[in-house]
Amino acid sequence: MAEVTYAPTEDLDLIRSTTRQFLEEKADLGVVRRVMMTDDGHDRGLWSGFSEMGWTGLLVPEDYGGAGLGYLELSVVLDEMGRLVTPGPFFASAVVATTAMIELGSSDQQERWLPAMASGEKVATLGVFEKARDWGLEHLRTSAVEEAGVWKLSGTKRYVLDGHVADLLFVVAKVGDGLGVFVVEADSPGLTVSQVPVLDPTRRQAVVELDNVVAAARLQGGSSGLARVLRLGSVALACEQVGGAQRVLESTVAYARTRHQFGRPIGSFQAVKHRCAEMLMKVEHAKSVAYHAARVTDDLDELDIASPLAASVSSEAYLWAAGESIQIHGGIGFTWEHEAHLYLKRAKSASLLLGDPRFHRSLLAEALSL
Amino acid sequence: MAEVTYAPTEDLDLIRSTTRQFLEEKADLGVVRRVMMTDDGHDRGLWSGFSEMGWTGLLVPEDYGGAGLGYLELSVVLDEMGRLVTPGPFFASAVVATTAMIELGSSDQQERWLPAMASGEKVATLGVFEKARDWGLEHLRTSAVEEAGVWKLSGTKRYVLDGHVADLLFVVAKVGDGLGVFVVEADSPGLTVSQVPVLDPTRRQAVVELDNVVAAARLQGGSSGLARVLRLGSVALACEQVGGAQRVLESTVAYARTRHQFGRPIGSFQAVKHRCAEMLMKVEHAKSVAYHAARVTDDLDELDIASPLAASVSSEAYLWAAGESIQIHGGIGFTWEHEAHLYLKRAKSASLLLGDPRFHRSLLAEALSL
Amino acid sequence: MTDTIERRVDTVVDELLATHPPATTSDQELWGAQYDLGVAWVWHPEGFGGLGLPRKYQNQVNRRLTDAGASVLNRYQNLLGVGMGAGVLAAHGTDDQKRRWLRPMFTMEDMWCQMFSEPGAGSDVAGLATSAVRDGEEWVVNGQKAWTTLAHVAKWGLLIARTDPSAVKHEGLTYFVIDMNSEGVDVRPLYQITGEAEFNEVFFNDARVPDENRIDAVGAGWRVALTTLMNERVAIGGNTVPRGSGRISEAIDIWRESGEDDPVLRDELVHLWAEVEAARLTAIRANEMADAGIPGPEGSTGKLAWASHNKEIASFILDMMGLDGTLYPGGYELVRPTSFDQRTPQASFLRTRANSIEGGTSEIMLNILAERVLGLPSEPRTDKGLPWNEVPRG
Amino acid sequence: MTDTIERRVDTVVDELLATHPPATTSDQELWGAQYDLGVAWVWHPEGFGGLGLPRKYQNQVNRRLTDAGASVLNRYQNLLGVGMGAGVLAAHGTDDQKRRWLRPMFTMEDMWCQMFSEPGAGSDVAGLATSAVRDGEEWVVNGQKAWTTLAHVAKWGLLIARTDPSAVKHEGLTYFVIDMNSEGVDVRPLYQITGEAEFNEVFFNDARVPDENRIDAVGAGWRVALTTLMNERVAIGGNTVPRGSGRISEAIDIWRESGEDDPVLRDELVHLWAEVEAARLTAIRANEMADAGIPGPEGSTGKLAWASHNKEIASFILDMMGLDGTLYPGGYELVRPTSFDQRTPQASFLRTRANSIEGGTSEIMLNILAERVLGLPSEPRTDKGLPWNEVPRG
Repeated sequence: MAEVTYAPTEDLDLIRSTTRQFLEEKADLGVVRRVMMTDDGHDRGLWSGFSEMGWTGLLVPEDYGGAGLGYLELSVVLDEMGRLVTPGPFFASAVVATTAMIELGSSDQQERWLPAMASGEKVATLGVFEKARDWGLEHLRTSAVEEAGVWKLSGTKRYVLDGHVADLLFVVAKVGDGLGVFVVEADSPGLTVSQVPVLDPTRRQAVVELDNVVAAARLQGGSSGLARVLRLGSVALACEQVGGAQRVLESTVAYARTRHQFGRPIGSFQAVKHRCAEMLMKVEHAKSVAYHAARVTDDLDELDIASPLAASVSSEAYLWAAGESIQIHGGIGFTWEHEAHLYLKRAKSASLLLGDPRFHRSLLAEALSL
Repeated sequence: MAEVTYAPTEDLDLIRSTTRQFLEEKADLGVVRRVMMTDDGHDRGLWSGFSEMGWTGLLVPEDYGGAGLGYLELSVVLDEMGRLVTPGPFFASAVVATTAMIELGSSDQQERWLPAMASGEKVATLGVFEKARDWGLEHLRTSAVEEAGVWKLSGTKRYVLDGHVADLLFVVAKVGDGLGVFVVEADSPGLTVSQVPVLDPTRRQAVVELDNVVAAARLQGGSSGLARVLRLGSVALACEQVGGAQRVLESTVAYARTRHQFGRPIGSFQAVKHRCAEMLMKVEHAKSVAYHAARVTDDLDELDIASPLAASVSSEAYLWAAGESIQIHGGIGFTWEHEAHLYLKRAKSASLLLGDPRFHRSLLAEALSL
Repeated sequence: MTDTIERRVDTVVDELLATHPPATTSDQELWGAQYDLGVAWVWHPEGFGGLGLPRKYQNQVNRRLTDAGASVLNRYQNLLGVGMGAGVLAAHGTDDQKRRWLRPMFTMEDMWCQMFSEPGAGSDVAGLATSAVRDGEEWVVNGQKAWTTLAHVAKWGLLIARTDPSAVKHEGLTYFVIDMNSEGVDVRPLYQITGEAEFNEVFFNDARVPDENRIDAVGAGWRVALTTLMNERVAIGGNTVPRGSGRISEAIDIWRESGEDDPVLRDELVHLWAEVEAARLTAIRANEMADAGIPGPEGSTGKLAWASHNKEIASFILDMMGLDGTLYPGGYELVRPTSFDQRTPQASFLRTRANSIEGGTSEIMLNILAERVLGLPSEPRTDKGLPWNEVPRG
Repeated sequence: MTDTIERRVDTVVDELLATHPPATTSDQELWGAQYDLGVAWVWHPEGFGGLGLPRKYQNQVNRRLTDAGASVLNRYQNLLGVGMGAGVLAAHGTDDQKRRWLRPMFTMEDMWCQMFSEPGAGSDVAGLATSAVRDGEEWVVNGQKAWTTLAHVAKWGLLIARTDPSAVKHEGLTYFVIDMNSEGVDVRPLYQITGEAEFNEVFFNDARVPDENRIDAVGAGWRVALTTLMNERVAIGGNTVPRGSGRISEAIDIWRESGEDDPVLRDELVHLWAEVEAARLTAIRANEMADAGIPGPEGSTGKLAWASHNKEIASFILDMMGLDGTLYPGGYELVRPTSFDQRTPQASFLRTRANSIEGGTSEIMLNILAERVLGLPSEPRTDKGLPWNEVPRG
């Protein structure tokens, strides 16, 4: 494993400060609540703001109109977005789908689709899961058959992040015994996309039904390439989770400092004080694994360890912190008006989206050959 | 399931008070420490005291010189013995081996051996386990072959409770595909019994090697009968565990009330106070499952649930309590002089003797067909 | 002795059922007659819905009525009245007050609510800032209450208000019954993290309560309130249920439906089942001990265990559901729910977060266990003896 | 700049190795020369074993000496002297004291021990009751210390004693260096739950210390002691180790040897591995941040995590070992152990229980994290400003 450094560079600090400033101005929790209650949970104004900031193209090579940056820089943006439970298809499109195209797309395919994705003009998403606990993709049924040089897809993809606002769907389908990833345009005949209500209303999902849909292209690489895309997605999600966890810690500590009971700030009671300290420790641990993973994405072997490590540790830390935050806030933390539930919903949902902690630990066991 | 009542009867209260009085007079922790440091960990004087109290024959039918009582009464005696980590072969002989003979022995066999066991004249033990995590007895190798009407045993039994002081060994051996339980006299040719040092010096173990040893008899029943004996043994152990856990709770709370730090009793700090309250809750839960199990031993189906339930819950509660007790006591609780370690060693050892909590939960899952 | 009482109760119930056959009698009519015959709350004095009998005989009454097809829903649908308010009135009310309120409460002509908590839903009585100022034969109420169920349908509200800010915090409180329809009482839904408004906020803006609606003495409010609080906590957790019922049964159903056989999930599921069963047996044992006159710690352990088990199981259920756990069937709507029986597992995951806060936070429950049961010393109290208006709050 | 220093250090080490070839020089001789040349503690002033250079250059020295086959064991075998005592003397000692004690300390002619804790090993300084009463040019010491390592072999002991019982608890303390062989100093083994006596109890019965052995001013003892305490806590947990080393590696070895493939155990093992790795990466990250001048909470989280992980893993290892976990190879013997490297898993299970007590209990560490890092308010202090002899103790 190559030498890794964790101390933030000036560049990263700059990305963080500009990201935080933009989000606090344009996407504070008031905005989040508004977008959260809209039909499709996608605010085009905000989205074009992301594009102007260069985030939609952050990972995209400069040749295709992107910033040509990597997961290290991305991790900082996601950290800040997690902090404010930023709504919309950023994770689905600018992270997962973009990563898929970069990892699996031919140069022609990248040239054809990446520019529009980088500019934010087209929203893309990856349609991969079908069964509720089949994160290992062992029971996929959606299949692709080649007829006269064109691939036709049939099946049903569930849990497709922001599929209802996607212009491009990258659909995983069985090809014989293997898997393939296919590009499907949202307006293709035979394609039915229906949004489904979700626990975390800041990150929507759709069910995608394909009835003999003609794919615009097949990306390269099968299961292993796809696995790498999912590993990278998990790293990105972990970075987002630690941002949320850090915010939960800060708001909880702030409340514990000021809220009085029995004539004392509740933070002076060890029941609260020690839980805040444990929260700090868990959040620090989560940051460490997430930041580490974001720094080793080019090291295939290390990524196989770092990704599930980050995913399992960050998921548990965030969910625990979000839950304890409500407990420490008491009744007020249980109200719709308070911000606490936004983080609880994000934390629980994120802990399941790409695999629950047990699944990630099973990947880790494999990587460590335990 | 038959109606069960938990409120102690006058009889049970009487058994408890006489047991506690006897043990506090004849086997307080000073005595326990002395016996604990002897070579064989078995104090004959104490043993004959148990016999005079009628405990060695508590489970034995009156026809065979016993008290003819059941697990309900036994549970109270074990509760009190657990409270003072009573050393010696009581559990091995008067509980497990006696239960085996009562459950599996023919009337002739019972008539032949139970009286001496009831009087305490003969110490017996069950030799069942061989591999470290084979609580399910799936990999036993010790075998029995019948030659001219006599059974001969060969193999090695490990983790045999108090085997080094036993006059009678009830040895579990393979008979073809099944299992049989055989009575072996300690002085049989070809038998080698060697004590091995153990984590809990108040309950010793021996390795028993059998080289073509002639068995004095074969008890009835195979795997299923043996399984029932082990279920009952687990119930008994759970009752002993809750006695220890209750004592740990009491000594910890007493210390937290009197020990001062920062000008206050440490029990006034929520870090300590809340842990004591959790200890109370866990101990109460452990009592409930253990007392319940001791009351349903005649209900075969319910026992299959109640026994592993009691074993898993009591084991975890006792071990947790014993550990936290040392933490709350601080440095003094880490010294040899303090009683805390006696309970930690008993708790950890007991949580493994007849199956760890995971094993018992797997039995529970079967019983609940989960 | 017992038998004579049982027979007496049976006779009364026989009469009730004979004169008001459930099949042909409206619930309200039947409940009225039940009250008049003294089998509404058998332990109340005669004339106030009771016969002055031991409390336990009420179970006999309810069992017989249920068997006869009569409704006992008033005990649940008007819980804060029939379940709690009645207790307060019986213990602290004047005969006039009992005469005025108990019967229509029992017949559900009048719904009741309880207004105790205030925003921030504190564990500390010092949090109670709603004031009542005497004005001749009336009291003028100002302030805000929170977490009040049924306030939007209630005719009467049990209200605790601060009548003497200069007294120490427990002593300056007085207990009232307020007409929820009176001027200056504004009930608004309080939306919770599920989007439902199970509770209300109630705002008092110069609302007036006649002094005759005061329960017990001025300044006796805390003592009166304890009567309800205690009933509330015992109500949660303490009651005994059949094995494997409640939330753990949902978990087991979902496990079986899913056809899962992951050993790690199984071990966690069985672990939860075992803990729930241990708590259940503890409740049964404690009730028995209580009947045998041996008081135990169960009251508090039950609520504690119930809260943490509910939270753990609800979260574990979503894990078992995997990606289905990230869905939210029905979506979020800011509404006053009509029923809570059919919550989805996802909604339950959210709702259960409050279990360790409502009816006494788990932290308070641990304090109670440690101090009252184990006799551990209490925290040093910085606010002891301070006049309420000098206690730091916020 | 840095380079010049590095070169200067190299030149000195070259000279040391040239004049005292490790192959043919006794450790003690070499250490003496190392001290005289100022590369014992490079950050000490010249003449006191140092060259007045930044601390980090010591690593360069040690690396080069190790490479050349010279021993640096004095840093470990005389840890409480070379590691802690030297720091105290450097920061608070007089030149005479440094001259007198530093060299023989470094050469291991004199072993050192530290006597801070007292029976009950409290977290509260008020627990320190050992007294020192002035008598002319001497101090008369009475009392008892506990948990002192190496006291039975030490020539000198760092001692904190109470010289003014009427001062508030932190202020009445004074720091001394006491000759462990002097009259009235009695060292006895303190047996722990493994039967080993890793530590000692030290009894003082009118033991006398010349005033010239006093470190810093009368009443400055607490400030001086902090110097050692801080070094101690940073020493534990904070240091960075290779992935999968330490106790978790034992667990993994045992898992592999056992050939176990139980999925439940595997998930728990991986869970522990992940938590340990997260703590390890946190330590690395924190050190980097510290180097980059960004202070972090790691100091305390490291010790906390280290303690709880050690305990969990040690207990889990016995579970993996099943019935072998109930054995205790070697048995219990009340002895002074010679080495701790080869503890059995069962002995480690017992020994690790102290990890969350020694060097600052986990409760204290949580307080520190919450108050110093998160800025949460401290507990109300009932003993604040009280003269020590009026603080409730016991």
